[in-house]
Amino acid sequence: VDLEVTHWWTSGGEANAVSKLADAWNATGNKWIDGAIAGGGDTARPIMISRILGGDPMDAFQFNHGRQAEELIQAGLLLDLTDVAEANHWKDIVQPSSLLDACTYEGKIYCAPINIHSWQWMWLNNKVYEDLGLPVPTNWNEFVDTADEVAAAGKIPLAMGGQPWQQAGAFNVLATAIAGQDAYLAVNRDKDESVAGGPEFAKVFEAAAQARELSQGSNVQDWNQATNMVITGDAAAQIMGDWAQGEFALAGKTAGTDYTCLPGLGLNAILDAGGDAFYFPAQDDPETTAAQKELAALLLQPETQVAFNAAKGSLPIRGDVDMGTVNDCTKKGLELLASGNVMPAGTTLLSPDTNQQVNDLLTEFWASDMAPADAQARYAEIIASAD
Amino acid sequence: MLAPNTSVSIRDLTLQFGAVQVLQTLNLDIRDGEFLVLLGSSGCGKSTLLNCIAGLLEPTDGQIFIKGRNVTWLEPSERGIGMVFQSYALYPQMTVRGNLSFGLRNARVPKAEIESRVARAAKVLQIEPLLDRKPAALSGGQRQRVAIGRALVRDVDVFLFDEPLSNLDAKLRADLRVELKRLHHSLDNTMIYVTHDQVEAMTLADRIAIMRNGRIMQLGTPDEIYNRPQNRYVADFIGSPSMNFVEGHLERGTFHGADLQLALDGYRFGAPQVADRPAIIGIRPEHVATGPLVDSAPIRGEVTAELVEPMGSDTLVWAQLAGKPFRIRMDGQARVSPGDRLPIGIDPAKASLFDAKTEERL
Amino acid sequence: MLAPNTSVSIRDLTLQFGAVQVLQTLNLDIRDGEFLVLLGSSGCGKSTLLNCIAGLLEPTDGQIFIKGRNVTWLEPSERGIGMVFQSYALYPQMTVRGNLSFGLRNARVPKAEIESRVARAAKVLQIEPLLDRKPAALSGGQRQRVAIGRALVRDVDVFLFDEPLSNLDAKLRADLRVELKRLHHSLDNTMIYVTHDQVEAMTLADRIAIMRNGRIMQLGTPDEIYNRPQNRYVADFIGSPSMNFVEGHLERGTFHGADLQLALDGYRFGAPQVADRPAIIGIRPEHVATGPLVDSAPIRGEVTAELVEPMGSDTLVWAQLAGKPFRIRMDGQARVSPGDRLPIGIDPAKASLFDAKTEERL
Amino acid sequence: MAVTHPAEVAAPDAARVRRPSRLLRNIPAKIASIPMVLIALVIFVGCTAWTVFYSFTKSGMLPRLQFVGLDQYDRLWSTPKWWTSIENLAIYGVLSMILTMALGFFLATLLDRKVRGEDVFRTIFLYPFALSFIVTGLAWQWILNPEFGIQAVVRSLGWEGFSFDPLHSRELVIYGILIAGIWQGTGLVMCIMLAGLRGIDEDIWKAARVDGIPTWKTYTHVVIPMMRPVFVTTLVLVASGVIKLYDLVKAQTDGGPGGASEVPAKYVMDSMFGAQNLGQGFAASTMMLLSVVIILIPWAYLEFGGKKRG
Amino acid sequence: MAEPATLGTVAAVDAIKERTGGVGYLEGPRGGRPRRVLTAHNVVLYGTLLVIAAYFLLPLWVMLVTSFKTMDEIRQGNIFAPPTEFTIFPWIKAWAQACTGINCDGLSRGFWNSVYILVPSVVVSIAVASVSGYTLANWRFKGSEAIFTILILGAFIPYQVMIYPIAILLGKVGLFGSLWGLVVVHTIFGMPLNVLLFRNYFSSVPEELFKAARVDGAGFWGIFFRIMLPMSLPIFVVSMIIQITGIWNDFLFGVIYTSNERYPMTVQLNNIVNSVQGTKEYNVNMAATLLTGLVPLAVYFASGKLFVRGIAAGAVKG
Ligand SMILES: Nc1ncnc2c1ncn2[C@@H]1O[C@H](COP(=O)(O)OP(=O)(O)OP(=O)(O)O)[C@@H](O)[C@H]1O
Ligand SMILES: Nc1ncnc2c1ncn2[C@@H]1O[C@H](COP(=O)(O)OP(=O)(O)OP(=O)(O)O)[C@@H](O)[C@H]1O
Ligand SMILES: [Mg+2]
Ligand SMILES: [Mg+2]
Repeated sequence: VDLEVTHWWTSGGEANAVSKLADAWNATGNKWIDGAIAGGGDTARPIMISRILGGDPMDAFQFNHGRQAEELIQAGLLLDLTDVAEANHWKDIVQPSSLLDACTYEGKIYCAPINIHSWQWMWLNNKVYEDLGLPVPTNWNEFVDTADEVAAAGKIPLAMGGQPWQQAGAFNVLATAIAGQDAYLAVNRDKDESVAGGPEFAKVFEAAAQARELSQGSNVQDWNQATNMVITGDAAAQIMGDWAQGEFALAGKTAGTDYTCLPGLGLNAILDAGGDAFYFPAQDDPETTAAQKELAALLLQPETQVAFNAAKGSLPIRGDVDMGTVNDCTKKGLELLASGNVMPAGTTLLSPDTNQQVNDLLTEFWASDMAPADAQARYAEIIASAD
Repeated sequence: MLAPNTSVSIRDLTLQFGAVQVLQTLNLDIRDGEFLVLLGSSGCGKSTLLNCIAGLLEPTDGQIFIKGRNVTWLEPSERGIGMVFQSYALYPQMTVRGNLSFGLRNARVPKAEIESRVARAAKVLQIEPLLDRKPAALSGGQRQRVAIGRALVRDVDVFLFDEPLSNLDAKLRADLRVELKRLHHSLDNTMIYVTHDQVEAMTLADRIAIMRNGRIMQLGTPDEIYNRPQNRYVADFIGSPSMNFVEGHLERGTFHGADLQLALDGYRFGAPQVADRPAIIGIRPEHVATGPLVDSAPIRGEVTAELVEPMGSDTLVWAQLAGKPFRIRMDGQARVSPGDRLPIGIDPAKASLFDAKTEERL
Repeated sequence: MLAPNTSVSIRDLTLQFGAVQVLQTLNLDIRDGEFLVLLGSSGCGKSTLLNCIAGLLEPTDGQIFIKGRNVTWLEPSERGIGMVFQSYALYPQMTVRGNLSFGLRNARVPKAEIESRVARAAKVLQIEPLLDRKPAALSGGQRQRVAIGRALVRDVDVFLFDEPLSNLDAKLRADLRVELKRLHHSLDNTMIYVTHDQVEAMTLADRIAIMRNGRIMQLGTPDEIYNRPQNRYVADFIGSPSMNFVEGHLERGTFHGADLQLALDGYRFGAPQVADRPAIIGIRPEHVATGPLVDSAPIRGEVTAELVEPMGSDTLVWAQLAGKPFRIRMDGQARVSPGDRLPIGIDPAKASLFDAKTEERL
Repeated sequence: MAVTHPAEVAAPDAARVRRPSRLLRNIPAKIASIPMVLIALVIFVGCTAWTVFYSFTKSGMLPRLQFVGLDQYDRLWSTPKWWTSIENLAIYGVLSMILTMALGFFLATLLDRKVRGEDVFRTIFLYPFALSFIVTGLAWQWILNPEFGIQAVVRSLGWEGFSFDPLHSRELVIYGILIAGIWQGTGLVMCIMLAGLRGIDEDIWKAARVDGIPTWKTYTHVVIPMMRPVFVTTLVLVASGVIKLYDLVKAQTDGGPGGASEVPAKYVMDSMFGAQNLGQGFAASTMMLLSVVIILIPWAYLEFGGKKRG
Repeated sequence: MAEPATLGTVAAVDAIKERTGGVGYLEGPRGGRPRRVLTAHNVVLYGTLLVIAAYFLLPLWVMLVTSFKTMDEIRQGNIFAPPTEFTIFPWIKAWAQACTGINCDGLSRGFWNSVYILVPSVVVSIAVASVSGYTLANWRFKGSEAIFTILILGAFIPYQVMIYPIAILLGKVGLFGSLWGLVVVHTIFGMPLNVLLFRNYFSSVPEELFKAARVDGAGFWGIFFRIMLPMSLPIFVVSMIIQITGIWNDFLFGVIYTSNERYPMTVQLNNIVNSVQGTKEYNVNMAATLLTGLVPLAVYFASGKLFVRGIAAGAVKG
């Protein structure tokens, strides 16, 4: 059966990962019709939603894990995967279980989680520091201390793409690392504006202002262009999720020797377990429905998980697979995962609407000379009105 | 019931564009085979009336009959009319032949029949050599002939012309006028012809209807219209240069006014008895006798020439009578200079008399 | 050297548009204060000549003098001319006052001076109440007056008119014609006036230049043009209905042709001696004597009326002579019916004789 | 005034025919206008009404009938991004209207001066119109890129201090977009203006020359005022493009840097699809529509409603 | 004919002719004013034109030269300089090899999809718009002016506003996702401008022509097809150019209202340009962009003259 799958994974590492899924699906005698839309979720989402609304949905689509699909579920537009989940014991194998919770609505399961992504990483180019005769920083503070020398050598200390989600993401990473997990959850989960406006977050905003200084001069848009600056040594570091590792891998770099990764910026080693999931719009054709369920099951198979996550640089959603020859950074991630140093990701906690507002604020903050205090005040306001 | 020999009858025709009343309960009967000219100044509703007859405009009220059939709500093509427009309105992308046969093809007339009719029309109009040209390759006169031909082939009862000659130059206009007249003689169709050119109206018409503000002011033969205008408007409108008017009043059969005393013995009154009243007398410039003829005129006077316009065949003299301009038309050979005193003579039999208030003919 | 009283002189003016020779080594001298009309059929180069005089077109060759100054290379505004266009060419968004004063303001004439000139022109043209209106709110005649005013305020030596009246309706045209003539009398400026309307030409002109294919066919007073046309083209062009031509040949002072023998005793030959040759005689429709006057005509004949066009003041009779149409213009009161035999008379003194080959007057 | 009747005017009882039903006349014309009427009423009016209606609801990813009154509007007008958007639209709109019209008219007058190679120049000015905004945005992003583009080239020629980097400056970014917008849109304006200029009566030019008016003054005092309808047409055309400005921004800056080049249409898109807050997007688009309607209705009435035949 | 031109001249001229040996000229300038090519006026005029032409050509030039450069040269080089190592590899890659997701067949797939979408969309949208314009110009009915006003206002409605409701409507009538659904969408959004053009054009056709055809018995369609259509080539050209470029360049509707296997070329272009794999391959992007723009550009270059004429006929009057 031909299944059309829409996603926005079009960077080198991502496309490589998708092809693993496609290969696996094609190997079952079905056909994967790739519906990649470049340009990120904002370009792809209207297409997905309007096609579902118009009654000509694709067979499966990728969404960020979280509350994005809630309304589609409410409207009965998505396929109920509960039977697949039960048959394949998803409850037992998916780890952390919060991932499956995010797929669950009123007791039924509507999505197949595919990977775990964590934002909480900073990537550093070892060679830049070696050339300057400096030790590679092991946490944010050291990084900031050495930044002047890096800048003096004509390198950009911190690479940063121009898109709002990158800037907001980096901020959240700083928040967890500097203000700590509790404060982070108080703000993002409990929507406590007093914390958002409080002294811990004031420090976060100060740090963000510093990061803003350090990222002056990186005139790139896409995250992977920023990553590429680190890979080529034009920049020393980047705060970016683990998907950046796919780019390093594709460029033939080795973790530990060529680049260093610092989970939780080396201050507060923790992962936020967000990730991607596949949703399956409800279809009339029973044959298609059966195939959709087959695909859902396939996505969680250990072999698929290994192949996909190795290519994408993300972590598998089941603890029972052996990633085999994983590199340094993946190992660090797996360890954190195993030790339960996990917290829910911001996208799963906040509504897209609030996320958008936060993104708007932070991108403005990042590109202007807005005072940290002003930004914090507006941030607290957004949190206060979040739903 | 309609009179048996009427071709087109119009009953109480009224037409409004929004608030503007363009035609006002108009009645008109046109005889079979008659050449009727609708004459009037610009905007008086001539084209509107013609378009109503053609079915191109829907009247607000009233009825239209053609050959005894009530056609008020029929399509233009079902009325048995053909129409010729000022701008020719030829279909630019079709050849002359295509233009002529378009209506017939629409009516699904058999091929052979179309051909013979086109050939006949082309012969009558002498446009046979042009049949395969496009309108762009024709002169104005040729175009207008094709436009007439388009009505001709359709074998219609009534021809409608909307100022067909006014886009042509003077010479061509004169020629085509004569041809039209010949055509009418040979076809014997009813023709309704709109123009604002008096010469065309006078030369072509069996009868002329003078229109003003959506009403018919007078309907009559050219001779009647010219010599016995029913009201001052018609009198003024017809004739170039226009009629001279002298204001005054009637007193027991004599007209008194501005240096002029006119015993109206020779004048045929429209109404049997005319009471004394303010009146206007009108006299055409060419009816003012000059030179040797003055002596035989019943009334004589003298004016001073102010301006002389030699027009080749005639000479027009502008003079003054009681402070109002007074025009005299003289022979082309006449030699008059501005400032000359001119003896003139007036024959009441050739004058028109109007009531000063109603402006109707007395 | 130019003759002292010439206002505009044109020397060997030639103008080509690409391969088309529009003006062909044209020479013309216009006297001071003269009203010269350029008359000719469409496309003969009248507007082109006028535009050359105005400086709006550059001639290919030749010279133009205005008031003795060589203006061939001068800008239009420096030539001391004013021009009035057929389409009025008023500046639509300016008031009448703005239109009149625009050129003056541009030339930095003092305010007070502008006002007095505008006021004077407005008075002459009787457009004072219109000064604050925009052209869109004026009738055609009023617009044309404003266009004239625009030339008037600029106090120019020469007025150029390019068919100024042809967008107006017949009545208005007649009125404005008279006004133009009055204006010329009172201003005494040189006026060059392009038209293809004979009536305008005859009534307005001091002299008329008849043009054809970029050449001047005859230059003369209206009377000369009408009564002594220099060649057949002019004879045919002037007069409506046009002159009757009868082909034949001259034999010892007598014209023989088509049922007609004309001893040319009364005819004033243009050239002193005329050899026998094929010739054409031309006689104007109104010079054909009918009715009681036939008896006193030197030559008599008879024709059959074919078509009668009553035109109010005259009646036009179409007859045939030797198979060619022959037009006779009769009195408006004449009653002739098609088919009637008409005795006619011809006076050689009023006829024109042309060489059949060169078509020049003999 | 008595209307004269010929003697044989018939009795008024001659068969009268009643007016047939208006609905049944010109059936083919009525059938043929069905698509147009449907599009106008169902799509343009219907969809707009639908949008306005849902702007009073709390619709998220999907339309949802949960009314919240004017909440969406309150939120809209208290969002800094919206303010930035309309500010940008105002700057871009006013400038692009003025500049495209001015440049378009200027080019048209140059071409109207009977230049040699008019065809070539006209094609050069017009071709950008054939390219989509996406292409336009990308091309200009590339040219304005400080590392490869104009700035780099000028610096490499020796002017080290030269700085021209509008796309990365919050203050200048909208002007960077403007450069691209003008590049794309001027050609069409020029074409229309040229057509308008060619439509002006030759005699007006002649009259002005005879009056001794210099060419430039003839343009400013006579020709431009005469071209009012042409200017109106182009203005409408340009304005309708300005309101919809989205693709260009998306391709050139994606609203950056830091949201400094946001525009209303993008705000609508972001709200509807990024934030999955349809209600907010609908409120924003309703505001856009409202402003258009306020500007346009009187104009449309004057231009099209008043007179009968175009 | 004896020199008629001399008939009117005054004797003085003859005197001059005698004196000057047959040439009747007086002193002073004669004939047309001499023309110099390099006047200040011309320098300014052509100078300005050339400078502005440079501004307009700059992006095209940059795209062209970049698309023929290697990435190395782009990185070090001047974007305005012509390529030193000329390569057509970027074009090949853009056309046949560039990847989106896992499909690596470049633009080639999208090209035929675009053609497949373009033809019916252009035909249908112009057919509907021309008939509508014709109705509005010649067969007015009650409320037709109001409909027209609505259509014109429709030109101002941002597309985004209608994406949802149209998707729902198309879903309801079962056209969503089909080619015909997309055709309907293009027809809708092409309406305002094209109807305006057609209405203005048909209004300028003399009304008498229309009347003559009615007298000749032609009906609504007869007049349209046999009288109006053959006369309206210029406006059809304009409308076609506008629709071809609009539909060809469309991204949003193409991607929303069709499904994967019918994605037009612009979607592929967007994918190629926005899928950054490693560094941005500017040369491939430029080649892809130019390839995508080729069709509308060709249309413009081929019919520019007709376009201007048509614009004059359809757009200028209000
Ligand atoms: N469609 C219309 N809407 C409103 N008024 C109209 C319309 N058509 C004509 N009129 C008005 O009706 C009157 C009569 O017009 P009509 O065209 O019949 O005049 P006309 O006598 O043919 O004039 P002309 O000699 O200029 O052709 C005019 O005053 C005109 O303004
Ligand atoms: N710009 C031009 N290029 C080529 N030929 C031209 C141009 N202008 C005029 N002509 C030609 O020159 C001839 C004379 O034109 P002109 O306008 O002077 O005629 P006219 O006598 O004024 O005619 P009308 O009475 O129609 O105004 C015509 O045959 C015309 O075709
Ligand atoms: Mg009329
Ligand atoms: Mg002329």
